[in-house]
Amino acid sequence: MAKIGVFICHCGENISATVDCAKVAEVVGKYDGVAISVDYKYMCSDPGQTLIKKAIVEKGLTGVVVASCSPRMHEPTFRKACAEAGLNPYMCEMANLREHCSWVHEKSEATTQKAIDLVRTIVEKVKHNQSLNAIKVPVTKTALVIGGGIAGIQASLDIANSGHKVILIEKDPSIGGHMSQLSETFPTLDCSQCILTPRMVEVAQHPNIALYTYAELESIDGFIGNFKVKIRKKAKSVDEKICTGCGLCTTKCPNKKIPSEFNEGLGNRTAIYVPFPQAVPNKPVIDKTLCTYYTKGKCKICEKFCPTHAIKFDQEDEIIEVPVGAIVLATGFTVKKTNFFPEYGYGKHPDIVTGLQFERLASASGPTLGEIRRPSDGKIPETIVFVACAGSRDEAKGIPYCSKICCMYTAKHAMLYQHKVHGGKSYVFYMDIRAGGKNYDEFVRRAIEEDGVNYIRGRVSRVYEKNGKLIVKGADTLLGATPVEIEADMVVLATAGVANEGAEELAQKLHVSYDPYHFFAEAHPKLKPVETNTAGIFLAGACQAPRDIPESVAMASGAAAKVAGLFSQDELTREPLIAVVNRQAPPVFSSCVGCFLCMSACPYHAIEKEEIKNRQGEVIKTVAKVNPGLCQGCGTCVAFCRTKSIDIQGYTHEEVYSEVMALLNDY
Amino acid sequence: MAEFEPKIVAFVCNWCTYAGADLTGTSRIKYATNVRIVRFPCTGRIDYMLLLKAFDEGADGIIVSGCHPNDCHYTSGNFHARRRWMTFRSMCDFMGIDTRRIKFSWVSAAEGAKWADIVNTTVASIREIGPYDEYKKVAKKPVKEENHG
Amino acid sequence: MSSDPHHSVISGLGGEIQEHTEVKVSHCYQCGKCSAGCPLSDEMDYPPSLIMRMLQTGNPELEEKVLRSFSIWVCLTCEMCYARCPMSIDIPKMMDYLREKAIKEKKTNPKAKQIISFHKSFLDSVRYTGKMYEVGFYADYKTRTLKILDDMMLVPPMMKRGKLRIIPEMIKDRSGIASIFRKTSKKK
Amino acid sequence: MTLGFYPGCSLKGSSREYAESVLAVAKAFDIQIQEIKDWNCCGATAAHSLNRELSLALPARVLSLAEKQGLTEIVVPCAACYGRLSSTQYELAKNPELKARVAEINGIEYNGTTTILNVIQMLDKYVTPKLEGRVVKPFEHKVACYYGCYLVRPHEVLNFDRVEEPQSMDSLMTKVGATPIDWAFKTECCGASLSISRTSSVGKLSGKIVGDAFDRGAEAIIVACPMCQSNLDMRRKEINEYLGKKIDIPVLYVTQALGLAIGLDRKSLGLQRHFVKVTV
Amino acid sequence: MDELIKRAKELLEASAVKVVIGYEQGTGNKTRALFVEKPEDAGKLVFDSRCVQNLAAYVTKQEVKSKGKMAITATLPVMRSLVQLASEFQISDNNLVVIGITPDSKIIDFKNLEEVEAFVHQFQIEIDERNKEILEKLEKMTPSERWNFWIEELSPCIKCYACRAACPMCYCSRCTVDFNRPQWIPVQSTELGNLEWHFMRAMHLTGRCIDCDACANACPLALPINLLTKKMIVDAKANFGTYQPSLKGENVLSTFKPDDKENFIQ
Repeated sequence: MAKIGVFICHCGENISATVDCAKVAEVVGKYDGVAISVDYKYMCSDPGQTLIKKAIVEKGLTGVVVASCSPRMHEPTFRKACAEAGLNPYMCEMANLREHCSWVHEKSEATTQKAIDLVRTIVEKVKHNQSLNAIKVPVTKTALVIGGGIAGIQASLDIANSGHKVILIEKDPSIGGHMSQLSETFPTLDCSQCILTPRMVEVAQHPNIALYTYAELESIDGFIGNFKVKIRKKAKSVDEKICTGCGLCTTKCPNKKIPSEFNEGLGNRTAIYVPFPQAVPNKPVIDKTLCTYYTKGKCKICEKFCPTHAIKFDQEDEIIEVPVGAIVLATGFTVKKTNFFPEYGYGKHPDIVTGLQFERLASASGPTLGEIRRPSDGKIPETIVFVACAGSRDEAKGIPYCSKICCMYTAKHAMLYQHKVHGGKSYVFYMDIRAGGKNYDEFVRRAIEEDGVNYIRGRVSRVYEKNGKLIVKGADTLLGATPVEIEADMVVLATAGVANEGAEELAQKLHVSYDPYHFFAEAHPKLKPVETNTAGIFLAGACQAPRDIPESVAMASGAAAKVAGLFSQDELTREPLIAVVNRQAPPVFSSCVGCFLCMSACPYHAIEKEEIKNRQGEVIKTVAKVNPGLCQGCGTCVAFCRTKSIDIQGYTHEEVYSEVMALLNDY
Repeated sequence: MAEFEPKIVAFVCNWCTYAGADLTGTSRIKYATNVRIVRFPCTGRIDYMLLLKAFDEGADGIIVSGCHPNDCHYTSGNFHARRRWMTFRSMCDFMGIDTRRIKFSWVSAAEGAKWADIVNTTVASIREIGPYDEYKKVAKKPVKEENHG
Repeated sequence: MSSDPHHSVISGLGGEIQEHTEVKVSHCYQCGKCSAGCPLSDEMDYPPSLIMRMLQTGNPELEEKVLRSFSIWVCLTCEMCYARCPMSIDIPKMMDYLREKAIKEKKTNPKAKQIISFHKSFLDSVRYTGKMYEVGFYADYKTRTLKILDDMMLVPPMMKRGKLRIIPEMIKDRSGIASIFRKTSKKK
Repeated sequence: MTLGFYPGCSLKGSSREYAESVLAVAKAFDIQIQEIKDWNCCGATAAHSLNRELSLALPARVLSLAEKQGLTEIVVPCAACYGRLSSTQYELAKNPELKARVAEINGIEYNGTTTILNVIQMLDKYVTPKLEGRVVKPFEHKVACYYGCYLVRPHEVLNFDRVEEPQSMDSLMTKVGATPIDWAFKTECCGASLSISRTSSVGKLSGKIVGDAFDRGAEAIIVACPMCQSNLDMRRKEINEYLGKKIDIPVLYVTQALGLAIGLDRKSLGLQRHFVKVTV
Repeated sequence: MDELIKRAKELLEASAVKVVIGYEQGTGNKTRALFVEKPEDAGKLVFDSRCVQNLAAYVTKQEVKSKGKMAITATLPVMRSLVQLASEFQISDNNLVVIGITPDSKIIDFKNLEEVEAFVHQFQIEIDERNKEILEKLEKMTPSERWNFWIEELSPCIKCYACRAACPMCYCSRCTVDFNRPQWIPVQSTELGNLEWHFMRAMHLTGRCIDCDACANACPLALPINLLTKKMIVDAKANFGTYQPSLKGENVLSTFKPDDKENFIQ
């Protein structure tokens, strides 16, 4: 027999001003199953809570109803109090007499009657409540960081420095990402490599970080705190333990004319190569797709010259499986290439380059050692045109969004050009200048005011080559859209930032949702910017949307903080308000018939198939099973189940049913 | 005889509409006392049979409300709910259950005023239509007692 | 939110255009790419993007200017603007609408007289012969524009090269064509 | 199978050599050509400039006639006509009410089932496959293939070749021994319908085109549109005035160049009808 | 028919299956379900226009399943049911062979359920004209008229659950009506109990019913309960597009489109 304690709060006068609390207490006191019903000025105050605790002990209450403010306000408070008095916290419920009654109605009979109804409803619910225990999920305190760009590097370091193990995987032979390709960085113009490379080295040397370059995610399963990931370590054909990174092999490789990815095709590399001098790890890999030995079956010159015999042609991809507790996605982005632009010649003019290519030209470590020379003939361009929004904000090209970083780096490019080429003429075609950010707009103004960059507001309609010049046809929309034609020596397109090739597949692998442009989706646009809708998987940097360096780093630290928070306990405690599929004695086992319609309804892929086997190990029945690690407790599956085999703790069929009954039926 | 006071039951989700109704309170916006709120984790959890039960037990009107599309705390619970409501509603209509008495709405945690408005308009319209005797007659409940005790 | 393609957020002429052509003036964000690529924008009083802007304002005076502009007649409907517009706004279609409206409301730009006469003569020729009978239409155009001498030096060589036929090739179903013209020129 | 043929007005008059060359080539590859009976003018720029309904009704009538004649596929050598007919088919397919209205105006049934080919599509479909061994006099010249507007734009209507720097004509010319140049004005407008009413503009626009072709060493300009041809050819006086120099590279229809390559005689291709003497 | 018998014989002789589900001559001018387990009994099989019972209802029944691998003579509605059942993981190629009978009573062999799916997808599920009219008539009524109509029509129902037994989709081991904590559906055959039972039944069949009318045919009181499911089919088509059982198992209620219509939501 239920023994419910009902505690009516006046909340000072907030409730008692319009609700006759004494009367409520009195009426409710008469309901069967109600062992005690009292009203008090402040239930949430210490004495108030003591009142409840005492009653629990003295009256041996089986359930508690606190009728006061919104449960969204004080449910935790009172449940804690009950727990302290030895009552299962989930046997305590609240009736919302303040927000839903006293504050929204005038003082009247009806208001008090409503209060009584509300309390009665909750009393009936509590009668059907069951004791629940918080779910404990063990946590593997190792994080997987996918992507070794600045975001991945920052996240790895932050997590590692908070004392947890990190596995960082990078698909390329070196970490560093796009930032390592940049010349100077806005708005301070400090050299990108100078600030990045120390971090790269730190990653490599950090005792808590295991770095796997030339490696990719193969598969994943499990859930928050308990992921199992398979990592494919692509064969480098070089034994890292033996290789000293002397680089002799790269000088001897006969295959020297391979366009260098790091230099955006503006320079060459060999088949066995280190992407760039400051690479981490600074050890070569053999590009199997282009190596003469792998393609033609003979060569092996590198092997001949390697002083330490580190070349291993028979090396094969290795797949390792590791348990991790959290995952940070930092796979970054990519930019459209010039061949994306019909009106700019489908990329056939060598002197029309992308912003990233310009970075390489402007970079001291680049193919021109930092001199701005045009790719076609190495001439220094006397006139250069920068085209902003190349592809971005272009619905017709399928990229309606703003790529965010172009305005700033275009200003930087123009500035660098003016600094490096004295007397050079530079034009920037733009539509809007989006320089929101600390010292950003000042930076752009400087380009215009001090460095004499000509900004023209208008979009370039076409670029074509004539007598060694690039004719740029634009219009000046601030001069009544009068046509402007510029004979340039070089054109730089600030091409749109887009999601990586394969971002979609990766997202599907991880059950992370993504937007129409295949950028990964955050769990909440404002309040959960680094979380994904899959618990335990976080986002950092430009894989979520185009981001500049400061933002990527901030996001990375944010994600790292989330991971550290997650790793701060040995066990994840989660509210037990989740769905469960009933189990019964054989031969039924469960009323679930295994139609699995619930599976497609679950937003969290939390419903699994469980095969019930007999002693011979034959499957007798396949029924649904809810993975407590994944279930978030929305209950969509519950409303679906025809056999009512799934129920959700805290909102069970019986609980809500009896609420509705009580609501409409006075005693 | 006193003016007919409709009994309205509201089935709402915890994250948007329940919070929205809280906001109505904190902003001290007044509305009719006729409504009684039942709280669910998500509109996705709301079982349509419960709505029928509410009528069984003598409700004159029902409000069902949750997060706006794309705002669902559980990303897609309300999308599933929406389809279920659509089907449920036309089933009701086809069997002659008075769909004017069931109000579906989206009320976000920020729409305190909207909640008050929904309640008031619903109460007003139900007053207009009168008590749901048609259903009550049928539901004269030998059934009811069993469900208690 | 209305999914109706005709629903317009812009009042006045812009809205009217959207209603009749589904061309959404409001979608233009003034990048000027159309004006930049237009082969004749330098001969226009208002380049295409400026026309769009004027329509966006919903300001009657500016709308009047648009209707009376020379631009809408210089436009060659070469479709270059449309092909390159980042918002896929069908400017040529809009131009057609503006031209038709300008004629209806007798607001055609004086400078456009020849262009319009050309079109009219052309259609008359089609109206009466079912085809564009160059000689006839040419004579007609010249009498309309009093530009008797222009291009006259072209005639003999064209004759010589058999590029002009003296007797028009008549369509058989003349009444059919006539009725098409009648029905389509009815004021709706 | 017989291929429907819609010459359009120009091909009956000022550009009859285009018609002649098209038919000559068709004959050479024994393609059965049948002219649409009692066809009418497509209305061209004039119609859609002044009267939308008319600009749909006229082409629709042509297509209806083709259907009535049982022609499932028609070739429309005039790029302008090709554009008008295609646009009409596209518009009416999109908009049933309009389709009904037009049928009512024309008083003939219209289904819009006809396949409309421009001259290049026709050649690609029926000639190039049989070209093997037919090229007796390779057209060994540097040519500038000029597409103009209506052959490629608007893309979602025609969905032929690519909008910028199209390739189809170039590859066709390569097949007959020519060397297409890479140049900048493939799809710039020649001035089209302003030819007579605003000759000055045409001189300028066509001037830029002929100029660029010449500067890049083209020995001939290849076109697939009577308007382009007459503007670049008949307007050469204005063009040269605009450029301030005398340029005399001829302007050939793609069918004429192809005709020469397979050894058809110049007269049958109407080369004598050009203003700028065809020296190639 | 001979071909059907031949096929059944072969399957049993080769003991490719343990039982063949088909029809046999019943009492009066009726046919009834037959379960052939011995090749020599295959001769009893009949098939003609009278065979309307939806045999798919048997393939989920424990007593039939327990016999071992089944073969079933499947008309179009049966095939549709099978596809739906497969999509709900109730049957699979491992425990079922389908002997198809086309609408023009030709026998076709199916290698697997994919083929069955492909076959049934050639035919749209269309409500027949007669019932269309009835539905329209009902929709024209006022809500109270409809209310009275159904209270009236359903009042004779004695909750014998023949409709449930006949429906291939009602294979649940525990039906909601048999669930009593809480008692969702009043057990007695009161007006309310009947209303709610048939309401829920139709809801549970939304997106799953393939319009075979087995329920109505089975009803001893000939109640027009199939109108409810037909209405659901009409709506599902109108609101969610194509209506076909599919192995992908995307039930209209377990899936959604972000842009589903919501004109009824304030």
